[in-house]
Amino acid sequence: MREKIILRVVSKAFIPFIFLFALYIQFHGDFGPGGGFQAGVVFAAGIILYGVIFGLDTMRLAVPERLMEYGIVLGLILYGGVGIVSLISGANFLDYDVLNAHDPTHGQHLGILLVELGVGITVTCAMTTIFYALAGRGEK
Amino acid sequence: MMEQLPALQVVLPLFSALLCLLIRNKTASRLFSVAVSWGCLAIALILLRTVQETGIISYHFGGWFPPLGIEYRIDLLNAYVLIIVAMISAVVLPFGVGHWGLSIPEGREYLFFCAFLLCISGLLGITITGDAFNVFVFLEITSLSSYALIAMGRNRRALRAAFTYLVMGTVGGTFILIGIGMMYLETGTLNMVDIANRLPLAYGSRTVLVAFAFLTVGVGIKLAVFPLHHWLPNAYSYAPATVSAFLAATATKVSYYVLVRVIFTLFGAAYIFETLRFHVLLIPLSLLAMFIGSTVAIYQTNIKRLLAYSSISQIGYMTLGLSFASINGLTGGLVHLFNHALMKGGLFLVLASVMHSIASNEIDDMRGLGRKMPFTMAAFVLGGLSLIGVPGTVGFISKWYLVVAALEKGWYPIAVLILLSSFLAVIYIWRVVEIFFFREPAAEKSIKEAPLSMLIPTWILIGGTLFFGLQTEWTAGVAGSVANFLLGGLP
Amino acid sequence: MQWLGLWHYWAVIILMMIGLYIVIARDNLVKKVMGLSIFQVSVIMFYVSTGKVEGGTAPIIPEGGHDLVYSNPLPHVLMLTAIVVGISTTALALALIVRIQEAYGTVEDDELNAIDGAAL
Amino acid sequence: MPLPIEIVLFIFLLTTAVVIARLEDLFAAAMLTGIFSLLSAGLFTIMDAVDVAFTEAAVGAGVATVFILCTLSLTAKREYQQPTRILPFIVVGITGAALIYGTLDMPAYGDPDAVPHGHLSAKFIEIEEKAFLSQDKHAAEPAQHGSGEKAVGLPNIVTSILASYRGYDTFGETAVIFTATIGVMLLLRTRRREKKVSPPNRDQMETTS
Repeated sequence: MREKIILRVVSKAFIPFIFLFALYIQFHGDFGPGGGFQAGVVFAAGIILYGVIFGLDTMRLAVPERLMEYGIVLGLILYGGVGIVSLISGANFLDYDVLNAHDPTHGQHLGILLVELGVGITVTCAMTTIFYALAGRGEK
Repeated sequence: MMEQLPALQVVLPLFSALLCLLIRNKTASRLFSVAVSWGCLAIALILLRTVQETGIISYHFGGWFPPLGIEYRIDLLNAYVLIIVAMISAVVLPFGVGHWGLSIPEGREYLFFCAFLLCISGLLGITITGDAFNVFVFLEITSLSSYALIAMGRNRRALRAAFTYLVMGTVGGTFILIGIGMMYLETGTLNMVDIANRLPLAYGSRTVLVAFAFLTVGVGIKLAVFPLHHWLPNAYSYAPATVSAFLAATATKVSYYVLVRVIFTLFGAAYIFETLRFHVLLIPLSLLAMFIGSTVAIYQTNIKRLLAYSSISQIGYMTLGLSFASINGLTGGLVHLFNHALMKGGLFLVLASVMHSIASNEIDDMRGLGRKMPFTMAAFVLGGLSLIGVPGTVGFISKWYLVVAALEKGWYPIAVLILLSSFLAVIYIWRVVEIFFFREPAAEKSIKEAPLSMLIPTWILIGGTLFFGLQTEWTAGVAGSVANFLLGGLP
Repeated sequence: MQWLGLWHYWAVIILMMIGLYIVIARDNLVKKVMGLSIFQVSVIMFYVSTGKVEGGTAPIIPEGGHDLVYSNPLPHVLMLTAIVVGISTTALALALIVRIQEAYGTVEDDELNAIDGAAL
Repeated sequence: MPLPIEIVLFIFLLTTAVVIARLEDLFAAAMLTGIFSLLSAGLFTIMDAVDVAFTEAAVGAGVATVFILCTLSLTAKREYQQPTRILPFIVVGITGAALIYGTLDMPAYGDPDAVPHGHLSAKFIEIEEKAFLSQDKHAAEPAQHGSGEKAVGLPNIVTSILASYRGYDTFGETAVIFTATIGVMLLLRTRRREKKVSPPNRDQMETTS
């Protein structure tokens, strides 16, 4: 794949837009179709495309494997953390009402934003890790 | 904090699995997971006490009232199964602390414990939830982690066993999903209590019938009910010994719980047994499982495989108890849930110790082992006696209830068959006990008794089979009141 | 005549069964995984098709949109979860296949059986 | 009357599935599973499930296909031809017949009076519509929401249910991905890293695993 110059140039131009699109899905999911999971997959697809075109070693420089592993945990901790915060505030697990003392609806919106972000981070990192594991097996 | 315990029961091991990944140190991650499993057991015990004292606990996630939101609903039945899962994990996880035996892949210990904790939280999650779709989600957590754990066996066949289980398990899970979908179509809800309330309106519907069929087949695959047991022998024989011990003692039990839940809570015993006459199908299958499982077990040369086939026959006893649809029958089935968890857990732990000492589970390699490892092998004998159902062991209690239930219904041939199948158990247990104790050891190998960190967990479970064989108040007592509670609708 | 309204489900069921057939009948493990994902996608289709309301729109409320008919959002939510479960299962299955290939040198079920000595 | 586009999509889907079943070239079959996902995403859009369509397109046609291709590059490119067996047909036939039997009492496709649209979903839509539209009017004064009824108040009802009403399911779903990743790492991960650490370690690994 190294010699395919057209692929490399085109994808180099494309990948930033994929990431931008992923961010749009991530944060626009409240208003239109989309959300953390979709954003995570699209983001991961961008990273994987980069890896396919430029090789795993270059990809490892850009997104270290270890970082991705921690990312999986980080996303879930963010999600669960929102739940724990609501527990501590005296409500049930994942009750977002208490996140905003004045307006429960704002609390809901904040909770959903954080939770979707957690899902997005976990999915991106999980998909990338799986790709590393599968593709890394082929390296001799 | 007390009222948050239902959520913590599942979230605690799940969160701990995350932390395990961050710890990365093998000893620390193991000690940490042991502590977590004990914490889970403590929570489960408190929950059981609370249920006994104050009745059903209902916990609303996100503060949304059911059926809008997801509900955790703990009655006596779940509380009882929670105890089984939490107890077994609390005993199996510390097994062999300090000895990095053959059952845990080197360099991946922290991932192994991470998967183990996920499996525990999945099993607890299936058991505790009161939402049909939530069952499916946690079922997949359990399934995926157990596929990975089984594949960690040292024999390359473990990989194939895991793959077969994965394919069958996924088909089973998807069948359950279809069943839930059809129930949703007829009732418009996912909350179990709500489904149970609204389902009678749709009893005549063919969709409900098919929903039940798909749920039963899906759960049946996970439970390894007789014609759907194909995955189980390989999975249990080639998985790492501690994983076999854990899964044999918990995974099938939780599937059995789901079956009981589906039949008695969702659809109602009257519909299943009086309208559909489900027992006409289930009783022959249970009997076949009892006999074929035991008969095949007699011919095995690998002892883990022998126990795996014995599990299939024991599952037959449990489903038989269920299909009587009477207080005694259901009590027998439910009490056998606990008892079988104790004895199979204990027996597989014995095999884990043996694996640690002689690195083999072939019966031929175990000649004369009873003299080298007296304490370990004595545990095996006691577990075996319990499997047979000798008075004084827990196995006797379960069979007693089953026989009584059969006599009550006037089904004498079934009572006779239950006793006959115990004789088959005598044959396969005696065959290996004879080899362990009355054959000359094969070679001059220096085999030592298993270390204390293995003996103590083994003997906790095996001691349990004796203790609960005499003191039946806690197990049969609780199982009896569960059966009463479930059959409340039936005369 | 009322059965005419059910043909969507039947088409989906046929798809489902093709997936299930691939899982059971094909020997190649990768092919089995493909069958599994066809099976799962068809089940997702089944759920989604039950959520459709004639004359309804996607369950997104437009600004100031009163008295609109929406399709049933609940099956959509459930199926988002099911898709995630599907990709997770696929990933794990593929990892197992890679290991089987390394351990046995093949991923055809009948050859694997022959290597394992026709053990059950 | 069903829209013709649905019939066309179903015909495409059926053709793709049959071809996948028959193809011996696994690379082509992998690409076709991607196409199958893409077509089903189209069908989901027609059925108003835009979120599901989006996800299916991103997952099935994107990531899953890449994973399958990765695996194929490590295993065989073609599968062996094999004789047709009868047993699978029987199993599939019985299962399919049971399912079709079950559909006979199902509400017709798109029936607005079907049971599931009435109970829970109607409640979700009612609460959310009220919350969102009232919020729209009184955007300046958020305190308006003290009416007592708990609601999320986002335009996308699917997001509201997914992340809040059934937020715990989504937590579980994220845990499923986590579990799968742990499983994949357990199966495939360590060897390369250990090789890197130190050469003597490597021999040890190969003898023990």
